[in-house]
Amino acid sequence: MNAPTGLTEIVTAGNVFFLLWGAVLIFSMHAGFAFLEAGSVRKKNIVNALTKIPTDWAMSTVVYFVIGFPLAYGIAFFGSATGLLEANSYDLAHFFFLLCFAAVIPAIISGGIAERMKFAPQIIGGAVLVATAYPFFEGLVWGRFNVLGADDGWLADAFGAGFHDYAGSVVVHAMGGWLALPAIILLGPRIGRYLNGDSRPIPIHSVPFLALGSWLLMVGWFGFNVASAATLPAISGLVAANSLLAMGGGLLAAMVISRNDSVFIYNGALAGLVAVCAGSDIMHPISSFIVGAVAGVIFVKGFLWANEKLRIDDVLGVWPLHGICGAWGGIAAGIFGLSSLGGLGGVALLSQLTGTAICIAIALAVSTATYGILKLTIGLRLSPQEEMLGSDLTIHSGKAYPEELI
Amino acid sequence: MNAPTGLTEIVTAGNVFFLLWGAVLIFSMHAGFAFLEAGSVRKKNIVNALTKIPTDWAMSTVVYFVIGFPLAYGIAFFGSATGLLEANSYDLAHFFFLLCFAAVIPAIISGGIAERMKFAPQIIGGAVLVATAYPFFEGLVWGRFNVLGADDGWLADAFGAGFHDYAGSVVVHAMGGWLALPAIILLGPRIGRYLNGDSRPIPIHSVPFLALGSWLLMVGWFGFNVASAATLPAISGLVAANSLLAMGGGLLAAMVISRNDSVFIYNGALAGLVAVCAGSDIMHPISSFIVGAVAGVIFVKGFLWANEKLRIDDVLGVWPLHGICGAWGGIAAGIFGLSSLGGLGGVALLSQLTGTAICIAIALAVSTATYGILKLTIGLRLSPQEEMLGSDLTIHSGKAYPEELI
Amino acid sequence: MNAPTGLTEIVTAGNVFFLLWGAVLIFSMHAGFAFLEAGSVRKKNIVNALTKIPTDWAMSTVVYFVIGFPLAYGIAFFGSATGLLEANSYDLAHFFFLLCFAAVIPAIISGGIAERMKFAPQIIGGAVLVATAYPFFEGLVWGRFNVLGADDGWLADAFGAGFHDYAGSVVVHAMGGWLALPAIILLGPRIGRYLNGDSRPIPIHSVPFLALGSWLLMVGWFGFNVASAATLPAISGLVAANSLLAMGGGLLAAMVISRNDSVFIYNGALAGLVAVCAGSDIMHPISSFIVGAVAGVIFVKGFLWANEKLRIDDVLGVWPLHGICGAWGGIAAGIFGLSSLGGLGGVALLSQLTGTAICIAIALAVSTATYGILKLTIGLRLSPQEEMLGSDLTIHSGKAYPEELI
Amino acid sequence: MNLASSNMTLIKCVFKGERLHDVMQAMEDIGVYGMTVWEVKGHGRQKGHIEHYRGLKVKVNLLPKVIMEIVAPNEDVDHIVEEIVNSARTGNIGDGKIFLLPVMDAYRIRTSDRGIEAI
Amino acid sequence: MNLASSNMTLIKCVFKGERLHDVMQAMEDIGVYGMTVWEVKGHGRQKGHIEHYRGLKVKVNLLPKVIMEIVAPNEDVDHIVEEIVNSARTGNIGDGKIFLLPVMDAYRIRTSDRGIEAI
Amino acid sequence: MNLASSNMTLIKCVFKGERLHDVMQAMEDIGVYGMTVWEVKGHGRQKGHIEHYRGLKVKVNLLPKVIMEIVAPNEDVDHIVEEIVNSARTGNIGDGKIFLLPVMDAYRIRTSDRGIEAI
Ligand SMILES: Nc1ncnc2c1ncn2[C@@H]1O[C@H](COP(=O)(O)OP(=O)(O)O)[C@@H](O)[C@H]1O
Ligand SMILES: Nc1ncnc2c1ncn2[C@@H]1O[C@H](COP(=O)(O)OP(=O)(O)O)[C@@H](O)[C@H]1O
Ligand SMILES: Nc1ncnc2c1ncn2[C@@H]1O[C@H](COP(=O)(O)OP(=O)(O)O)[C@@H](O)[C@H]1O
Repeated sequence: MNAPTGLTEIVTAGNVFFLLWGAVLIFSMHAGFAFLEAGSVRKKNIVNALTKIPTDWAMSTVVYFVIGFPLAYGIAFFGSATGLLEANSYDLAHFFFLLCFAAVIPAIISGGIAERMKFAPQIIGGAVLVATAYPFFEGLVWGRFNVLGADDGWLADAFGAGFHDYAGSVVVHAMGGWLALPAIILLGPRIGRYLNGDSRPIPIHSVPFLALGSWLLMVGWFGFNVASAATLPAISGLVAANSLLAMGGGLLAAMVISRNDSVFIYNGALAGLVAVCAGSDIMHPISSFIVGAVAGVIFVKGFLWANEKLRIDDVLGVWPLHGICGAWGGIAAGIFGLSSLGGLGGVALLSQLTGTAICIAIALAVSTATYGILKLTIGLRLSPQEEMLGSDLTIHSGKAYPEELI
Repeated sequence: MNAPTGLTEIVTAGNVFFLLWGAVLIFSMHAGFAFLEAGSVRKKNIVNALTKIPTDWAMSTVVYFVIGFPLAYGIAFFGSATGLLEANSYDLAHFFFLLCFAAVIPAIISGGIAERMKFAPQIIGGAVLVATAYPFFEGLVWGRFNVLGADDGWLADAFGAGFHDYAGSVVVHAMGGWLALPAIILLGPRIGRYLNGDSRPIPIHSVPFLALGSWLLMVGWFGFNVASAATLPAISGLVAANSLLAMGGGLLAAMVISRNDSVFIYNGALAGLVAVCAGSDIMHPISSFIVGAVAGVIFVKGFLWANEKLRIDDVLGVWPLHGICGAWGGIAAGIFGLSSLGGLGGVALLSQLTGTAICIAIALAVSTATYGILKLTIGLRLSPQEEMLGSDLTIHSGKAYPEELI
Repeated sequence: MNAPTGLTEIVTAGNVFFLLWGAVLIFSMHAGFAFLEAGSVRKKNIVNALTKIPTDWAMSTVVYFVIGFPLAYGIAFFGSATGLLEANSYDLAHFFFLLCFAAVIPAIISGGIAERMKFAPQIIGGAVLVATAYPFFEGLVWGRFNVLGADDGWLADAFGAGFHDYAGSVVVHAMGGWLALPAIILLGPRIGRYLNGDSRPIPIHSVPFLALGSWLLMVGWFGFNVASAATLPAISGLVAANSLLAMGGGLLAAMVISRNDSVFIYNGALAGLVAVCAGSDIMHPISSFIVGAVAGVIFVKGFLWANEKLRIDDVLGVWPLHGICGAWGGIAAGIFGLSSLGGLGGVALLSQLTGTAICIAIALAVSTATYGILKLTIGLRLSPQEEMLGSDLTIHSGKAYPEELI
Repeated sequence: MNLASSNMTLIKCVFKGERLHDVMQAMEDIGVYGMTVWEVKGHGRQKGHIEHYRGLKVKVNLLPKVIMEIVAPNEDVDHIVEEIVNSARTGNIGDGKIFLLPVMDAYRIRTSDRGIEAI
Repeated sequence: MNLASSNMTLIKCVFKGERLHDVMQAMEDIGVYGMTVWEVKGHGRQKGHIEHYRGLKVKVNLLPKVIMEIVAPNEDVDHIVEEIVNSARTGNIGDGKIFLLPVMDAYRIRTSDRGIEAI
Repeated sequence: MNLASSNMTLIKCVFKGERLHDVMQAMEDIGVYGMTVWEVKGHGRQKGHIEHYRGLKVKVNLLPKVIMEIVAPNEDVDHIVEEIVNSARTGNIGDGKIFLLPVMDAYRIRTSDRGIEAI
């Protein structure tokens, strides 16, 4: 503490500080996921919503520590604590930061399969994906497998530039959204959602909780995107401004086409943020506004299409929000990142398309296998009686507002 | 990322990090504005409260990017992204930071005109002010117009020291509060607020939401004040301690004179924070406690005077809170900042009075013009039927607690 | 602002920035305490819960500024503001940071004595403890009294290593929990809690508010632990990772032994965090997971034992949570910190046991004296009529949901 | 049991919550103090409306109303009904109804008073 | 007061909230529009359950139900009751009850209509 | 319709929520299981109070109570009323009331049982 500090020491310490600042912000996004879901389900499923998210987080901590992070980056933390101290334990800070991304996977899925899934398959499924599909693709793009993301990887060789995903539109969001889709389909819609051929929307519990969750996500997102620089000297005000403009674009576009629907307004802001992650370091803020606005429209239309036409009962709309808007973000980076469109260049649209397609393929395959096996073995779904009574009483033996007994 | 980092690089990166840390905190204050208002209105206007704030934010992002920031500082962000990279894009980070201040303007107004305004004039009015009155005065004090704030400006020549407003008691809060006043008056009181000569207080929805909003504001305020240093080497623990003491003073004073009224206790803390902004870099912590305590008293008395005697239906009390306490803060900096009173000096009371008066004059003029024209053209107010039904159903076709259908 | 910045300047500024980042996070934990309690009491005591925490905070600000901090560290802030500027006012930033710890004391107590205490003794009691017992023990461990914590202190001489408490498992949490115990006992259980020999649990108001409070605590805790480095160059990713693993361990253990009880799941995470503070800088992450898991079990069992067997009506379980798990954390640092168990060494179990025992002894003595005198003089408890009506109406003349008049 | 002996009536009124303050004032003005009130949802001639959530339409047929129940001696009923009608009326559809039900007996829990004295 | 003159009946039904949509649909199908609804808790043969909070057990004997009140002319009552029974039934314990109470008079607040015309 | 034939009574009681647990216990003790309960606000002799919000005074005249409705055979009514009075009483003003209303018929939705068997 009192040793004279050299330039290297302060840079190293600054890197750790910067990463932990970002990690704490992203951790707070998980509170956002919890409240977004708590507001979007019925009163009888709120406790479950609020419990799933931190439980998934804790499970993710364990499996990403033991399996996921070592798999993606080839760095493990066994042996004595003395061996973990180098550079202010930068690697552990980095682990924390990337765990915050990994744990987004079960949090995304949770919103799609809400109100009807058993607790065990929910927890096990999430943990399996955080140990397998996610870190594998992460390793392909950001990690030790020199395939998709690396400057000298396969895609870079093929199309002139590697797959570019600065803050995870594809690695995190598209992956999460497309992992959720098979789970939602295998689970089937909630009782009463589609009845006698009719679509019967199930009213949500609380707009204020949904708004609180959205705010936590919007605020924390700046940690998500900005700290993706990974080291302090690489920090970029451009990334922050792009996130800002995309959020605004998504919100305003969703507002206009939904005629002031409050839920869409909040979701539109999130859609813009999902889409901007990939290219936030290389696009111009005005391009980001456009990318966000398109995402806002995609979400509104996509949600209605999925839930009304396809009759996929995706409670929070996680597939359109993270899956489709995330894929759009991956592609958009290959368009608006081009220097001809005012971007910084160094991207190839074909690489973006290929990388995004590979992500979707992996997600669909691994998710179908995981939830398929769970369905055949322990089963995915609460019994109809349990579902009617609500997951709060069934799984947690307690209600959201216990005082309301009389 | 791996280039050797020199001292300049780390200072530059540190500046951007510091500003973004502050910006994220202030952004989270906007969630605070949303919940403060959601808790302070009736159930039928909660969705509108929760929607106005992020929508105003998104509109502010656009107009401050295109008009406001260029106007105040002479820096614009058009052209290619390559031109935006200097010093880790410090200018864009600074834009984000100052946008957080600018967007406080419509958030303040929103609380005063709650429960009865149409959506279009609300959005347009806020956007106009963020593009005009706010950045103009901002430019006079902090920006490129060498008039009020500069060391070699008009006021400094006249009275020995420029107008001093470290973190915006006047530039942000007084401006916002006095911009709100004409809007509130032009709009008129809510139906039933003053009936047959009686004052009939309209009970608020939820103290917990109001408290949540207040906490978000109190916490974020430390970003507001501390990061007003603008660069990392200028950071000051004194600013933080002064904010702390003023917040405590405001809270305790409001508690004592309101006899434990919980809403006043929270608002008292905010009043202290509003008042301390201007002089937080030059006052002694004990002076700040006093400044805050006076602000707490001003708010309690001012709120009752405005709402009961003047019969101005200022729902959240934004004029006393931001307008009057902000003006008090500007003046207080000219008193307690004096070195004879333990402060760091470099302020002139006459400059403070003049600067504050100019702010109020600009605010009243531009707001009266803006909302006056809106009133004459598209109209400001919901119809009585719409107001009775509530702005949630009228504007957003949805209620705060949709599940409560039966 | 424009002077060339040297290495020392940037390190100094970085230290202040780092501490203020942590302080703001811990300040936000106080919002967490407020909502944790608001969710855990009945509707008629929510306003009081939400008001006590910020009021205690304001009182703590004053007494810790005037008495506590000078007592523990020998640094006072009287005289002119000019004298406070050294090193970017690091001392004031440090004061803010440590105030955040000190103010945890009344926040802990508040949760134990909820729903039945008068306002004056609540405020006075908390202020007395923040001025006496807390800073005295703080000074023994971290401050100017070279007795328990110092490398050349009494304990270090006796057992080979001083008392090690990196982030306050004992100094803050055990102290708070054991200070609460006599207050709770002197106050007695709430009316109807134990009736005719039966234990009649009193249903809580809202799991969502309880969850919100827990999230705020969990997120802010990373400021608590990480910024305990006190200076930026001493920052440690290991501390963050240990906090993470302990939180996960506490949550999962509590989940398993409580069979998915949502309140225990959240509390288990907090129990893990309480326990990891002391040794978070010297344990291996896997040890931290174990320490956290044990704390999760201790809390679940301890809460039931205290509330059901001992019939201590500790509303939020603050004695088991902070008192017992905090003591466990102090002891655990002396076990898992040993290099033979993969830790960094430099701890002595006997020092840990002794230091923890001294903390408990001081806490019990000072609390019994303080609340004993208050009981004999102004009295601790609301009248039965007031308690039935609720502290919101009795103390604050207002309810949590005022609109619910009909 | 002889129902014809009923000398008290339960006045059950359903009206709009926004009128509650005035109805209570009207009751106070004519010296009626005892009443019990709660929030309900009603369906009648008044049309419901469509709400939108994330673009999904929900038809809302139940509108918020308030029930007020007053038990009164038979001879006061007409006057009370008249005052409620006057103070609850807005003239718009959905103003609500008043129903009269026979009450056979009443007790005051605190004193065990019975019959008319109890109310 | 001549109770025998009552020509209207208050149909008070307690049933499970999940059936509300169908009961309302059934009423619409037979042309019954006026009704008032609210949420209640009920106790009957249906067993309650144990809830846990922080490990403390709470016996919950009151289960959520809905009350629907319909005032109808006596001649329509049988038909309405039949339709409610059909649409509210799940066949499980706890399905609820219907009680019929005499109504002596009714008023429409908006128009001061009285008697059968008022409902 | 012959009202004199009513052999069931609706016991409608308004009392303080804090007594609910004991009243339910008392009912269980005498073998009364069927009941429906909800929260209401009441006005009576018991004085309301003044609340303050941001310094503005609001007179609150409605105090929280609970309604319990029990439909019982006429012969059990006296006993039930007695037990409710005993278990709900605190002796303070605002303890509440019990009203008895005639019930003409009852149905059990699950089984279509009718009359006394239905309750
Ligand atoms: N037959 C009825 N039985 C019970 N409640 C009724 C009946 N008819 C109307 N109501 C109640 O009265 C309210 C107003 O009735 P409505 O027909 O909409 O308007 P109006 O009374 O002006 O004709 C309804 O919302 C409902 O709560
Ligand atoms: N005697 C009664 N008086 C009032 N309400 C009753 C009575 N009996 C039953 N109920 C109501 O009906 C509901 C269902 O009754 P229950 O006995 O559980 O099932 P079922 O009607 O299938 O026999 C109860 O929850 C309660 O609300
Ligand atoms: N005439 C009445 N009609 C309907 N409800 C009544 C009547 N009188 C009293 N109540 C209800 O009983 C409650 C208690 O009555 P109150 O007069 O305050 O006390 P007490 O019953 O001890 O005399 C009231 O709050 C109200 O809910």
